[in-house]
Formats: sequence, C-alpha cells, structure tokens
Amino acid sequence: MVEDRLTRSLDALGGVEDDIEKVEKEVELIRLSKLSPIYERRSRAISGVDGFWKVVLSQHSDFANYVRAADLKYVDCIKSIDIKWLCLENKNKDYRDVAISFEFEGIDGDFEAQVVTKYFTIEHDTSMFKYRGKRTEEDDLRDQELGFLTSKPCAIKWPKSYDGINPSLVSDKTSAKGKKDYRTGMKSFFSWFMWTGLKIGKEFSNGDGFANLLTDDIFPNSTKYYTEAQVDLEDENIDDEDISDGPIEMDSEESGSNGSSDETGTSSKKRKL
Amino acid sequence: MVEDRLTRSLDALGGVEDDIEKVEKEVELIRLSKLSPIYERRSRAISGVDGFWKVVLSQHSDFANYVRAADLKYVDCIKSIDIKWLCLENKNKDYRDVAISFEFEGIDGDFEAQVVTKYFTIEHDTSMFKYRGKRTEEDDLRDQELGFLTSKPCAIKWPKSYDGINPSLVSDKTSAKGKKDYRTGMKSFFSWFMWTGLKIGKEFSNGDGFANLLTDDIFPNSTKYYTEAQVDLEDENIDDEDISDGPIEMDSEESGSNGSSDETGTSSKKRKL
Amino acid sequence: MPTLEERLRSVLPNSAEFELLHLLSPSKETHPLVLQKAPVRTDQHVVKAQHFFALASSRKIFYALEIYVYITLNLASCEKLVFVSKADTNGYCDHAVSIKDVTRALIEYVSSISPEIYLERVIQIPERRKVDINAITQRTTTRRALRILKKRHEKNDECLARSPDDPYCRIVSPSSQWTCKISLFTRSEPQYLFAESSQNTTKHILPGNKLLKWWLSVIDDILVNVFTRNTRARLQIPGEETLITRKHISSLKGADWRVGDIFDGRPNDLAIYTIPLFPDDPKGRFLEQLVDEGRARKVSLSQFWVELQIQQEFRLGDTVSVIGVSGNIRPSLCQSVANGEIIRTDSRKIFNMVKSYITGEEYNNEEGPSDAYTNVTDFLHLRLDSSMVRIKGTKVPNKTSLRHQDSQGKNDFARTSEFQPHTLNVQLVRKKLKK
Repeated sequence: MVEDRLTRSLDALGGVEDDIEKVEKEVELIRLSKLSPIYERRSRAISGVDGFWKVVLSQHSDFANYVRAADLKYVDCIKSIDIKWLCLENKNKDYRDVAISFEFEGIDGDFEAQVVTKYFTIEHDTSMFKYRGKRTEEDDLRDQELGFLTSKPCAIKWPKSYDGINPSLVSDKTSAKGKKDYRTGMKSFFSWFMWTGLKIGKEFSNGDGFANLLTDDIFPNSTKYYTEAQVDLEDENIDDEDISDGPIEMDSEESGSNGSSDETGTSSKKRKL
Repeated sequence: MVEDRLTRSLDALGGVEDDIEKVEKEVELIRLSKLSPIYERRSRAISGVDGFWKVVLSQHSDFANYVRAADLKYVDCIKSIDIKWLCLENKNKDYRDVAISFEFEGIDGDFEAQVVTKYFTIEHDTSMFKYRGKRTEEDDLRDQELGFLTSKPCAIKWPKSYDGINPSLVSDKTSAKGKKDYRTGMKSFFSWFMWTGLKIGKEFSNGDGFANLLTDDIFPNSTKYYTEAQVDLEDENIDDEDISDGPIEMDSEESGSNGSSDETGTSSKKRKL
Repeated sequence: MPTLEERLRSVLPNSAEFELLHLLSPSKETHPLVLQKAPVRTDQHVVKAQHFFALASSRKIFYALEIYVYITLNLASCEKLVFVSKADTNGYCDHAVSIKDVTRALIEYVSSISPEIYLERVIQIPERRKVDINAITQRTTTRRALRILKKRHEKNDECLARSPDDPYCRIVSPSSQWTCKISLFTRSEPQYLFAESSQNTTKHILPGNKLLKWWLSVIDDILVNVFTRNTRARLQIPGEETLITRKHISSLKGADWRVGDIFDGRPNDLAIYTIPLFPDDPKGRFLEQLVDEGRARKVSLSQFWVELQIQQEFRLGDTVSVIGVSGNIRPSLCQSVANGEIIRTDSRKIFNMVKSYITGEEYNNEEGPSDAYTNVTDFLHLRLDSSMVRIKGTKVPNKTSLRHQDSQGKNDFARTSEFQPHTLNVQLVRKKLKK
C-alpha cells in the first residue's frame, strides 16, 4: 500500500506540473496582451531619443557575443527594433512565437535602408531537422516535449562591403579561400536572418539564443539598458570580473575591541558554489 | 526644439516604465492567485513522497550557502514547506509579502517537532533601520523606491545540542568564547527565524536573500529540484570550471576536404569574451 | 610504499596534530588536452579527475592544494599528467609547518598513483555514450523524470538504484607501462584558494621570482625522489632571455633540467596544436583569444611564448613561469590508494559542495578558517559518513630550522611557506547581497 501511495503521489506531481505550465502560459498571454500597447507607446517615445538602440546594443555585454565585431558598423544603423507576439492575434500560436523587426538606416554607397521582419515559431516535430549535428535522442525527447525555436529565412540586403563574404555571392565553396569566406559570412549578424534552426552546424550558430536574447532580455529591458549605459561606468560593477577585483571589505570586528558583542559580521556575501 | 522632443521622449519613457511596473504587479497577482490552489494540491502530493524536502534541500547548491553544515541534521527534519502570498487575502499588501511555514519532525531528546511560520513584509521607510551597517544614502533612496524586505522575529524551539551556541542562552557575551559561540549561533539556520532585516550586521546575515531563495526559487521549482537530484549521470558543464576548460572550437576548414563546403562549425555555444 | 598519512607525518612537526581532507572527484571523459589537427581517433580516451587537499590544525583550515589529473589512453600507450592548479595558505597555523615539504609530499603522492584508479568509473562524454532513455540526466525534463521514477518504483527498484547498464563506464588501462608528466604555472597572487586571506598580516606573499625558486625546489625534489633518471624537466619563463632562465635551473639536482617546455613542439609549430588546455589557465585563455582574433593559424609556438608575456594578465615586471616534468615514475614507487585516504564523491556536485566550504569562506579573520573547518567536518559526518584523517607529525626539527624559528617566532611559518602558484580562482567570487 505504501507503494501505491508513492506511485499516486508521483503521478499527482506530474499532473501539478502540467497545471502549472498551463497557468504560466495563460498568465504569459495576459501579460503580453497588457504589455503590447505599452510597448507600442514605448516605441514612439524611443523614436524621439536619437541613437537609443545604438546605445542599448553597444552597451549590452551579451549582444556582442553573437555578432562579428565588423557587424557593429551596421548594428549602429538600427533605428528601431520591434517585437510582436503572434499569440496575441492567433490564440493557437505558442506564446513564444514572435516576429522581430529591425529598421535600418542606410549608409550611402554601401548599405541600403530597409525594414526587415523575421518570424520565429516553436516546433515539436524533431523529424524536421535537416542536419542534426551532435543532437542525441535525449535532445529529441526534450525538444518534443518543450518545443524548439525555428524560423523562416528572411531576405535582407547585405552591405556591399560584405560582397566577399556574403554566402549567396561566394560562388567557389571548394577552395580554401572560398570556404573561409563562406564561413566568415555565416558568422555575420546578417546570416542570422537566414537562420532556420533546422540545420545544426550548417548555418548561423546559436540563432535561437540570439532570438531569445532579443525577445526575453534586450527588448523588454531596453529602457533599463539605455539608462544603465549612461551611468558613470567608473563606480559600477560592470561585470563579474570587476567584482572579483573590487575593493576588499573588511569585517569591522577586526578593527577593534569597540565592536559590540552581538556583532555577527557585516559580511553580506555568501558562498558561491 | 530638438531638446523639447528629447525631453518629452524621456518623460514618456519614464511613464512607460511606470505602466510596465503596474502591469507586472497586476499580472503577478493573477499568477499567484491561479497558482495558489495548485500549490496546495502539490503539497498534498509531496506529503506522499518520503524525504521530498530533504532531497530538494540537500541537493540545492545555493541553499547550503545560507546555513551551517551542522544545521543539515535539522534541515533533514523538514517535513513540509509552505508559502502563502499575503496579497491574495489582502489586496493592499505588497505582492512580495509572504508567510513561510516549516513543519519539522522531532528528534527524540534533542529537537521538538513543531510548525513555525515566519512573516515577511516589504517596507519603504528607511528610518526603521536600527543598525545601518554600511548602508549609504543611495541604498536608502533605492529602498524607499523599490521597498526592502523585513520580518518579525518568530519563536522557534532550538535543538538541545545547540544550547552552547543558542544566542538566547549565551549569557556571557564578553569573553572570547562567549562572543564566538554567540556569533556561531547567529550563523545558524535557526537564527534566521529571528531575522528582522533592520539590524544590518547584528543578526543572521543575508536573511532576505534566504527568504527570496525560498520564495522565488526553491518553493516554486521544488519538483524540478527533486527530479534533478535523482540524476543518474552528470553531464559536462556542471559548473563554471568546466566551461573555462571546454575544448577550443576551431573552424574545421583545415581538417579537410571531407567537410561539406557549407559547414559553419558545430559550436552551439558562443565563447564569452 | 608509504601511505598518504605516512608521507605527511614525516614532514609535519613532531607531536603536533593535524587533520587532512583529501577529496577525489568522479572521473570524467574529456576532450584531448591539446587540440587535435585531425579528428580524434575513437580508440583514444582522455579522462580527467580533480584532487583537493586541505590541511587543518587546531580546528582551522590553513592550507589547500588543487590538482587535476589527466589520463590519456591510446591503443598502446598511457600517459598521466598532473596539473598543479592552485595552492594556497592563509597564515592561520600555530605550528611551524614546512609548506614546501607538505606540497612536495602531496604532489609525489598524486604522481605515483597508478592510472587504473582513475579509470574504474568514468562519466563518458555524451556523444560517445549510448543514450539510455530510462536514465535521468541533466537534459531530462521534470515530467519525464517523474515518469521514470514512477516506473522504477513500480518495478520495485529503489529510486536511486542504477539502471542495469551502469551509466559509468570502466576503461581498462592497456598496459602497466605509463608515463607521467607534471605541469604547473607559477605566478604570484595575493590569494588563490583562501579569499581575503591576504588581509591576514601573518600571511606573507612571495614575489614572482621567489615563488618560481620555491616551486623549482619542490619540483626538483620530486624529480629526484620519485622519477627515473632519464626524466625531462623544463622551465619556460615567457619573455625572458634564455640565459637568465638557464640561471634558475643551473644548480638544481635533477639530471635533465633545460630551458623549454614538455609539449614536444618545434618552435615553428602552431601553438594551437601544441599547448595543452587546462582549467582556468592563462595559457588556455590566450589560445582562446588567438582563436577569437583569427590568429590561431598564424601564431607559432615560439611567438606564443613571447606574446604570452605581453598579455594583460601578466603583471609587468613580475616573473611568471611554466614548469614541466615528463618521464617515468620509478616502478617500485607506483602505488594504488589505501583505504580511507581518499574521500571519493559520487558526484561532482557533492565534490564542489565540500570544496566550497573551504574556497567560499572569507579569511580576513580567524572565523573563516574555523568556520571552514567546522562546516567541512560536519558535512563529512552528516552527509558522507566520513571524516578528515588525523595525522600526528613526527618530523624532529633540525637545528637550523629551530634557530630560524627562534629568531622569527610564529612568522617563520609565514615567511617560509606563503606562496601563490597559479591563477586567480573564479570561484572566489562571492555572491553580493542582492537588493
């Protein structure tokens, strides 16, 4: 009978997880529908702040990990970023399905002004993968349950200065130089627009990570990043590195017998594993 | 005129931030009210899984940072943990106000079985601090705006084995030994129940961090931590050490003609700079 | 063969009592230490494990040493590499302990352990192991894990019982012949394993050149004590003249000390295919930087050493060095491990938990070393049903050191022992109070 109890309890826990997930989805939908008009209002406000996205993107420590340093020239051309959650118009869509739009200013003779929208969809069918890279059966099981991000390739006009590495222009992909150029181009921000999520190892890498970074962090927190970028960087802990060599705090107890006996140390830090 | 536009835009951004915060609070309230009955159902399921909380708490790497290793003996006595959000009964409460309850099993001759509930309240009035430690005026401004966690001391019966370090029993707080015992006791899990949040440096340290860990992480994710603790096999990258130590990924272009020309490297992770 | 306890007893002061923690992490398969030009052959295995030692006296932890061991198995060869990662003291010891002798004894001990010990139970790299969909891994979702647990329970398995195929694999060493390498990187730092211990005024920090001398003497002793005569020993001081580097090794006892490294590269070889990658290692970080800068295919080994010295993380003017040993342990000294001298954790998580009771503490006052001791002792007792090993020293001080101690008092310990061999440990970073 004890056994039955455990079986029943584990089943119940599984059911609870299902219900929690359902609630989280419901709530996320409510959240997005309430935030959506506010984000539109924010977009209009942002358009009145020159260089807003340039400041946000160039100060975000993670953003730079996804693009080549050379891309930053064109990242600076981003005039606006907009994200639409597709579930707000179609309740059948996954709440993680989004359309991300970029408005680029042009650079004379090199880069055309344009507005580009890339659509992202959560899929569960792991037979869609065209190249599986190092995916394991377990990855499949996980993705079948939780879903994985995919996207349609989307047309973007590359800068002229990238002609040498633009993957659609590299005709000779067998020579060492051709290969190298092709691969360099694949690492560019512009190749992300071609990302599908179905060709592991054969396209812009970690394109879903980049999409999530934009959707879950940079877009919702853009005002915070904008203001943070204005903070005098000198007196702030910019990142972990700075914390590790920051000033060492002394326990006041040491400095003398004047400490009262119920002092328990001023250390506010705890151990990290 | 340009200035006017910028001023107006920045004002608007500020207004947007206020509205976002309002929405987030509203949504959090909805979320908690929907989750609350599910959590109750989960509690019943958990009671059918022997040692559930022991497994969760002893595998959670952060939990151990807040208590002394000796406390683990009594942490193992925790039969249930329950969290109630006070805003669900009184809309005027901050959504971060909670009551955290622990049900302890007893240990014969050492530790009494008991149920203990500790209440946490967000305050904004920084004049409440009795000891300010190293708090700055800037901390005050921040806490006045965002609020800070406080709590009422709550009675818990300490284990007999702790008589030597139980702060209420250490009568001599001036001798070296008395001081040391007192300070040791202050680091115990049991001293957290006395934490007020108003005596920086003079009570259990980082008591709000511990409360937040329970409220925002351990309690909502307890089933996940329970199953994670049953992992048969640890993978790569269990900690930072392994990441700094990962293989360097180089483009495989050199490795030969067998790679197809559109190979872009299998690295799914980006290196942090 | 001396046990670990015997080795330490003989270097610790007579009749003084100490306690030793010796943790060994589970072994796991990993990538080859040196980036391979061609795809890795399937018959090659590289297995990595970590040793962590801590020494306590009077219920205070005062010394710690972190060592990684890499076993590289090819069809016909077996190489064991001992990477001395970090060593540190904090000054909280009331006895005059020769940290140099302790460090030497511990590295000799680790060096002489047979490779088999690390191969009994190995976590395989994911791409190599057979996926058992009934095993719970870190990729398993909560709901599926609950179903697996239920199934196990219904089949009357214990929840924690391993599935019939033990997911750990046993890799059998191909032959009893094995080579042994030691590698370390010396650089002076205020603290490596004991955060804020530099604030303890009894802790004395050696400058880079003295530290190098200290380590050379340790390694030289090990070379003479446990290695065969034809063993190579190498010293490389990035950016330093060969002549000056040579001076450092001219008076050492080992037979084959030379300027250079043990990585078997020619000066014109690409550094990326020659320099091994160790955890948290400046050499490795520089290699990564070369990859990021797209120069990995251009920088030769000789250029690597020159440029390494210019790296930002090398403080100008302070000596850093790379020391290497490559050869064979004298067969009569190769040993297994004795019962009770190792605490082998089942998971790396538990290993890290125990270790962090030491490395996560703050050592600006005596509470740190004492809390670390208490927490480790309690954790071992409550969770691992074990304890630190008690060791009573037997070393009778000779006259010179007695006199030395008389004149220096307590500080003798600090003066002769404080040193910092390697790189800043990222795990020292504590969580700041979040408000």
